[in-house]
Amino acid sequence: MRPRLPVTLVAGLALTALFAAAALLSLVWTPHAVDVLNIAARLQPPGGDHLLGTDHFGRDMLSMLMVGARTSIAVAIVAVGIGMALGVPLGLLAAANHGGVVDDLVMRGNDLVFAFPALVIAILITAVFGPSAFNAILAIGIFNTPVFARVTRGGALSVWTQDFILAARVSGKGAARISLEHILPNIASLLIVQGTIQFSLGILAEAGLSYVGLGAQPPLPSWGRMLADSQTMISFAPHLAVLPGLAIIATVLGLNLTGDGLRDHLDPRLRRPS
Amino acid sequence: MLSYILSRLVALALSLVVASLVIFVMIEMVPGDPASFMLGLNAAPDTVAALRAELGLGGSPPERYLRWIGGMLQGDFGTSYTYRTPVAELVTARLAVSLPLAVMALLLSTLIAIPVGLYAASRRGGPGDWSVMGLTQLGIAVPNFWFAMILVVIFAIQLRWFSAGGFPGWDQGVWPSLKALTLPAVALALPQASILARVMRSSVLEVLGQDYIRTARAKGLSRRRTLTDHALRNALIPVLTIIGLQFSFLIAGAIIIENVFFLPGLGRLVFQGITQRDLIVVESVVMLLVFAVILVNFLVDIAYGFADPRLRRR
Amino acid sequence: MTMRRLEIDRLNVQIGDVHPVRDVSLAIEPGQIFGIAGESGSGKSMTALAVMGLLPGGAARTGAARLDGQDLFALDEAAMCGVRGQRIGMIFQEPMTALNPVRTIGSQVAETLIIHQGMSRADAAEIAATKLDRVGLAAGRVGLDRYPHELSGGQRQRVMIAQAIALQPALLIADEPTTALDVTTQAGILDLMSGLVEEGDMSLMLITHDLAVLAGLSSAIAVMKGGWIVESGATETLFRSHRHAYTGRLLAASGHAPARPAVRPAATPLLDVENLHVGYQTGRPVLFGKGAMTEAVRGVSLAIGAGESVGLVGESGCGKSTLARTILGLQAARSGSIRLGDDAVTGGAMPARVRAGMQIVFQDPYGSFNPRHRVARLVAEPFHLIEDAPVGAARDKAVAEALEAVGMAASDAGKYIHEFSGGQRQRIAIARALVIRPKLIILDEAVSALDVSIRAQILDLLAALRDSHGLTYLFISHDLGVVGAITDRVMVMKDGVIVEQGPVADVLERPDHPYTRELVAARPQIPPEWTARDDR
Amino acid sequence: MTTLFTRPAWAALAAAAAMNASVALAAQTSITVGMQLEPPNLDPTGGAAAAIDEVVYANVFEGLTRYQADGSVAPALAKSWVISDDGLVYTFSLHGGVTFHDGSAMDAEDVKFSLDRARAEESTNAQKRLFTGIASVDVVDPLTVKITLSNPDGGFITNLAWGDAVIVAPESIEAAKTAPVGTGPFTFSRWVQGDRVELARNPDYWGRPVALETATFKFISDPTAAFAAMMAGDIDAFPNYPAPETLPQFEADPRFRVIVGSTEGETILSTNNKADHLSDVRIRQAIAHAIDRQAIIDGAMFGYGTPIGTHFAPHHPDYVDLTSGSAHDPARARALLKEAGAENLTLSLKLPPPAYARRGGEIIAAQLREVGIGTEIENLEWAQWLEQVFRGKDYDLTIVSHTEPMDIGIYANPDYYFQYDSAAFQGMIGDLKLATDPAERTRLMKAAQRKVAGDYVNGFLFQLARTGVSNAKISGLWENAPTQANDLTGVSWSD
Repeated sequence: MRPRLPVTLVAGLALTALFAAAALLSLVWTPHAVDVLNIAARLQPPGGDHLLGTDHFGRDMLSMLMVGARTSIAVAIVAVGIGMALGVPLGLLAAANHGGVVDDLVMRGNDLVFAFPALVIAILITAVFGPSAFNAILAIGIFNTPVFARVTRGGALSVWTQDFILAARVSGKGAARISLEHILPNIASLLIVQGTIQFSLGILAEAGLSYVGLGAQPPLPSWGRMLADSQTMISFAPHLAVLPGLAIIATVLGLNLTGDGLRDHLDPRLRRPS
Repeated sequence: MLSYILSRLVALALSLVVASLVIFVMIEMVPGDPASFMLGLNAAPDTVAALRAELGLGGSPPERYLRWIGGMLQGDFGTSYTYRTPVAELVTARLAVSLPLAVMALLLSTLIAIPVGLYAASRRGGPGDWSVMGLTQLGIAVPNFWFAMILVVIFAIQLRWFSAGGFPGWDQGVWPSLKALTLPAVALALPQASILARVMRSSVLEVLGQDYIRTARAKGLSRRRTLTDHALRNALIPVLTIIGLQFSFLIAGAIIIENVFFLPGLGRLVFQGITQRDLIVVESVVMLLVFAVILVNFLVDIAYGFADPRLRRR
Repeated sequence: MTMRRLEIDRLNVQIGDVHPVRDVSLAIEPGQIFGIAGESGSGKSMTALAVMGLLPGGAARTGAARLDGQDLFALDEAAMCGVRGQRIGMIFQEPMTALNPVRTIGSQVAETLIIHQGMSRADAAEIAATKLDRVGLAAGRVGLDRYPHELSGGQRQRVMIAQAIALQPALLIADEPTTALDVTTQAGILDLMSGLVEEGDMSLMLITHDLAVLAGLSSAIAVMKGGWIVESGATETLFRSHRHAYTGRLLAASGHAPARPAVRPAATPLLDVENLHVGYQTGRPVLFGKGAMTEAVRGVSLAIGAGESVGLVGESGCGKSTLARTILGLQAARSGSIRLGDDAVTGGAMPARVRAGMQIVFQDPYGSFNPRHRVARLVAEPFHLIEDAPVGAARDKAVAEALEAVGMAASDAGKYIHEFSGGQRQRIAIARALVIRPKLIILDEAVSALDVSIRAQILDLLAALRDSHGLTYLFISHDLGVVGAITDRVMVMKDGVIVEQGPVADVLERPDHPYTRELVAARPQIPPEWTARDDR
Repeated sequence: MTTLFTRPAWAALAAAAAMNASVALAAQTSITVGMQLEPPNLDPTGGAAAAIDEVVYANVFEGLTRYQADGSVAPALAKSWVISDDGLVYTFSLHGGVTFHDGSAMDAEDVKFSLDRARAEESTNAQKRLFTGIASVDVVDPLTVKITLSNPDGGFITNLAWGDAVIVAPESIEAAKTAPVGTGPFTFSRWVQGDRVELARNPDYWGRPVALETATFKFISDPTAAFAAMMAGDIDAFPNYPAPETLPQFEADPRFRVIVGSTEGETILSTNNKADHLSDVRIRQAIAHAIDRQAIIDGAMFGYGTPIGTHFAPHHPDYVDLTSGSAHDPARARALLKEAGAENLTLSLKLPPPAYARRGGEIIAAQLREVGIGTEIENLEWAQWLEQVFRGKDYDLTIVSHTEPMDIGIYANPDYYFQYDSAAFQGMIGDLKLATDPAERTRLMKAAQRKVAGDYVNGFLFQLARTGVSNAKISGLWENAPTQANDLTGVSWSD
């Protein structure tokens, strides 16, 4: 008897799926082209030919939002991927070396990265390498790394104390092999939950960076830049600033609900017969 | 405890050295010359060279690094290229905005979050809990710059209760200054309060599941009394960590909010410093911020010792 | 008709579709010690929590519980708060977590007085001191300002008792109060509680899984199973007659000892440990530095012959687990030597061939398997140690054989571990240990977490396997009785040193070392004559 | 949104409050002026930033001559001057009784000091070229200065009107970066760095006293914040208002006045004439025909701006309208590209921060895409732009507004970042420098305009408009921007 899926999980997955689908669809089809400007048709309110209106260059808002979803999701996913790819091995390493010098170094390194003001460093990175989606990914990815390292280490440490790890050691398995075979599968749900949360934070971070002009560069639409470009027009064309804002909120909300729901659903403590 | 503090201090010093190296290398990599930025389009090369000399931009990187560190150790953070005033003065002036803003935002978020989190936990699964959880999810999802924008439209442009931004300065009176910081503090506090309320809730729930809560109930304490006398203090320990982290975030992380409200804060100083290549300011301020965070974490660690007697002896 | 102290009348508890307590009725007289016995899940704790009105959220109760004639179920929450702590005290199993870690023990004992009597802090502290003194925590030795983490488990349980009896309640409910404690500590706590009952007019409801604890203490017992009371009555009568088959099985299982093969003396020892010292680091090391070292094993020498079954007994923290890990080569020794057959056990990167000579079975049937792997993979894990390990069908066959040897079905190989009960898991753990045919199997508290009836079955299985597979056991346990049931020879360990060793009968019946004597004496036992007529 | 007070009720309340205030004060005598950029320092002789002049020019510091609102140059500290017949010697008579804000007198020594300092070897004056023609500065008597040039220069009087040529005192110049001391009608009172500069009326001003008691320059870089501050009434005037898209709202609101004027800013699609492909005039011409100027003015500037066809300000009498030579003609553009064999062209488009560049860049990218030219947009901060584009010349296209007045001469410098190297053009500018006859100058200037347009050196987009917003009750603000300044000397509140 599988527990019922939590309501939050269903709601979160539905929201997330909606935006993911829009992003995927935008790869092959959008209602209007987003790289053709039509100044004459600018600032149209929602309704009519353009379902969600047009922006200050006369581009279709719905199409822009769809492609923007793609940008945001792609940036966030890759950034989370970088954070995981670097953080998880570091965390496993630290846990396998618990109390040792490597553990200490990894944790101190973690604290150090945490100590840096993230936005300032992101701005510095773009000052060094120029603003681009890639550098936004890099900046977000760097600050994701210690998060995953910490979560991985924490989860791994508690798995390391389990008897089945001792059994594996008795079977002559080394730390690397145990980490891959026993630790990783058992912290996977933890990582999925954290990944979802970092994903949503990544969307927010991308929006923030684009908002200050450091994320994806034009003509690639991005929610944060749409917001920044249109906020002076909020009083006479509110849809321009409100819609991307709502898109960001809905996506982040969807991911957070998914993360929370997954946590409840996957929590190993709920699994154990008592 | 003393040896523990000492060992943490050594680690702290090492972290600072590593951090200073990282910052220095990053700043070295930033392209763009402050002198040519300052002189603009039609400047002659010899004018730029003259200004470079005046700014003291010469010397090999290791030389400059040592000069920078040496200066900082003596409290000399250098002189801003653009403003031509000591960085220390600039930072002090900016902190007069950023620090109160951070404190206000933190107070606001803590004052909202702790009771709300406690309330949600005590109504676990009920409609009160559901609405708190829903609202906090929303609070986390709202980008704070967007929220700030909405606040400005409503409270500054429509209602005109607050000015749209700016900071009069403390010498113009405490009340106008606090008023100027209100909207930014609210914008900053919303997501923080949401996060904190959720941490508080789950922390309280975690504690409520502990055996000693059952013990307290078996002793005849009412639900409310159990919550206040036994759950609260234990539940506040993880909340304390988050508050510590948030504080350091609020001091530096307010760049965007400071821009929206054109506040002369530390975040905007750094941002300006980067765009105007006032790198000495960036370098020193980032170092200060890192130092502050490391120090706050260190203090939170020590504070743990007071909140949790189990950690007092190591 | 005399007033009953507590009368439970047709108590039913329901949580969703589950009925943890069904139609439970019982009566406790003033000054009586009343035992409730049962295995895990029998509903005994739920019965107590229902009386206290502390059932988990979502639970519903029907029936009645009358304390000195007053129906507790009719009281509202505020009135119940006045009953709890004042007229009914309660203590729990886990003293490590049952006290608030951030408050001093003095304040926690005083709290009972403050909330019920409105006493001032100073007065309450004074009375708290006398209560703590009464439970054996004299202010001179353990100050009121100490925190729980500074106390041992037994001391904490005494604090729990002190706060439960601070207001001289009419009824004390003790839910497995000694299960988490060492046997010598347990004796002290049991003594303390019976003393408290004798002193005042207090009744004690003592809930335990261990019938032996009740034998020497309670005047009446109710045996629970699956939420029902299956049998109840005066203690001795119940032990002697046990009309209900379940009670009989419980009694038989708790004293169960499998048939032991004759000891085959071995010419050379299989395992030879000499003057072993093992230490571990305590305290966080300063960056790149070293923390303090604690010696867990201090000069242990022992030898186990091939085919022997040797017990290692000691209370928690005596170093027995560290010793086991060191023997397995999981932890490096500081000095001394370990030889398994002709090979030296060095710890660290020792040859797989040497490791293949030993396997281990752990205590916790839930934590000893990776929940993400299927049984086949779990059981086959030790093949990692063997160079030419069977693969494919041959490996499946080996796994199937091992599973069948421990009484499981070969088809179980395809299942995940959460599909099995605790006893079944312990069988799978043994299959895993068996699959590469090691010379030595270390059983580290291998049956301690099991209910008595399951425990008996596993002990039988271990005995049978020793016979059929020619195994050598090092059986580690805190429980002298269990060790006595399965081993030929027993070693007693205390503070990192083996203080006594010898044949089981000698050590159990004629202990030499004072510590062993204390251990033997502290062990709760059912008087042999009560169960003498048992023919099973 | 529901509130206790409806919007009109609040407006009424605010109006009542304002009336009370006006009753009490008669007429308001303080002004808060918004500026987008904060000056790095307040010494106009030691920095290039336009923001410095926008605060201090004509308010705190004065030169011998000065620009007026209509762009003409008038006497300032110099009462009058005489030019020798050979055009080499200028003799200035100074106003008497002029004092610096620190109380010291302004005399010929100060003039000599200021000009010698600006042209010295180690000078960090950003417009040093203004002074390179000076051979010597001599003090005749305390109120007379004689300046000798090495060559005749028709623009010398105008040069002296620049903010970089203001008269400063040797005693106070060292501190001028943070505490400027000049001769102007306002004295510096304080600078809250990052927020504002405050000025106060100079009671001892030598000239016509100003109406304002105090003036505050507030720095708001974010266009949205600028809009909000204006709307909320935090700012009284924003002469260089950065969000033209919101101007219709201000126009519709009787509380505000919108001021639209011209600037000296030729906004151009600067082209690297030495880059691959772009050295081919056909490709440059194709780009010119690909561009729809009106779409850019509408899309990027919301209609504010005048199309230009060459590098010259349309309000200048010698301006020639050459826009038809580079009219929007995508077919022609495609044909030219085909002819040049460059049909799959991808060019870098590096954009500095201003909205005209960022928005204009997006529009130009779309227009170029239409004729088959791909672009890679890169948004740069000014510092990066200076490094990469202006000095490094590592770019294909960029958009920038050249705000110096009469600066067509930059095309004569082959090392300038366009890298336009035409001997014919260089000859014209050489002649122009020496020419003093107005008709000859006009002819040369027109020829120069035609030359850069005909060579399609850059894409000529539009003359940047100066869009400002102020409280409707304020009068006397400059409409146009002949130089970058916020001259407050004539500003007053009505009623």
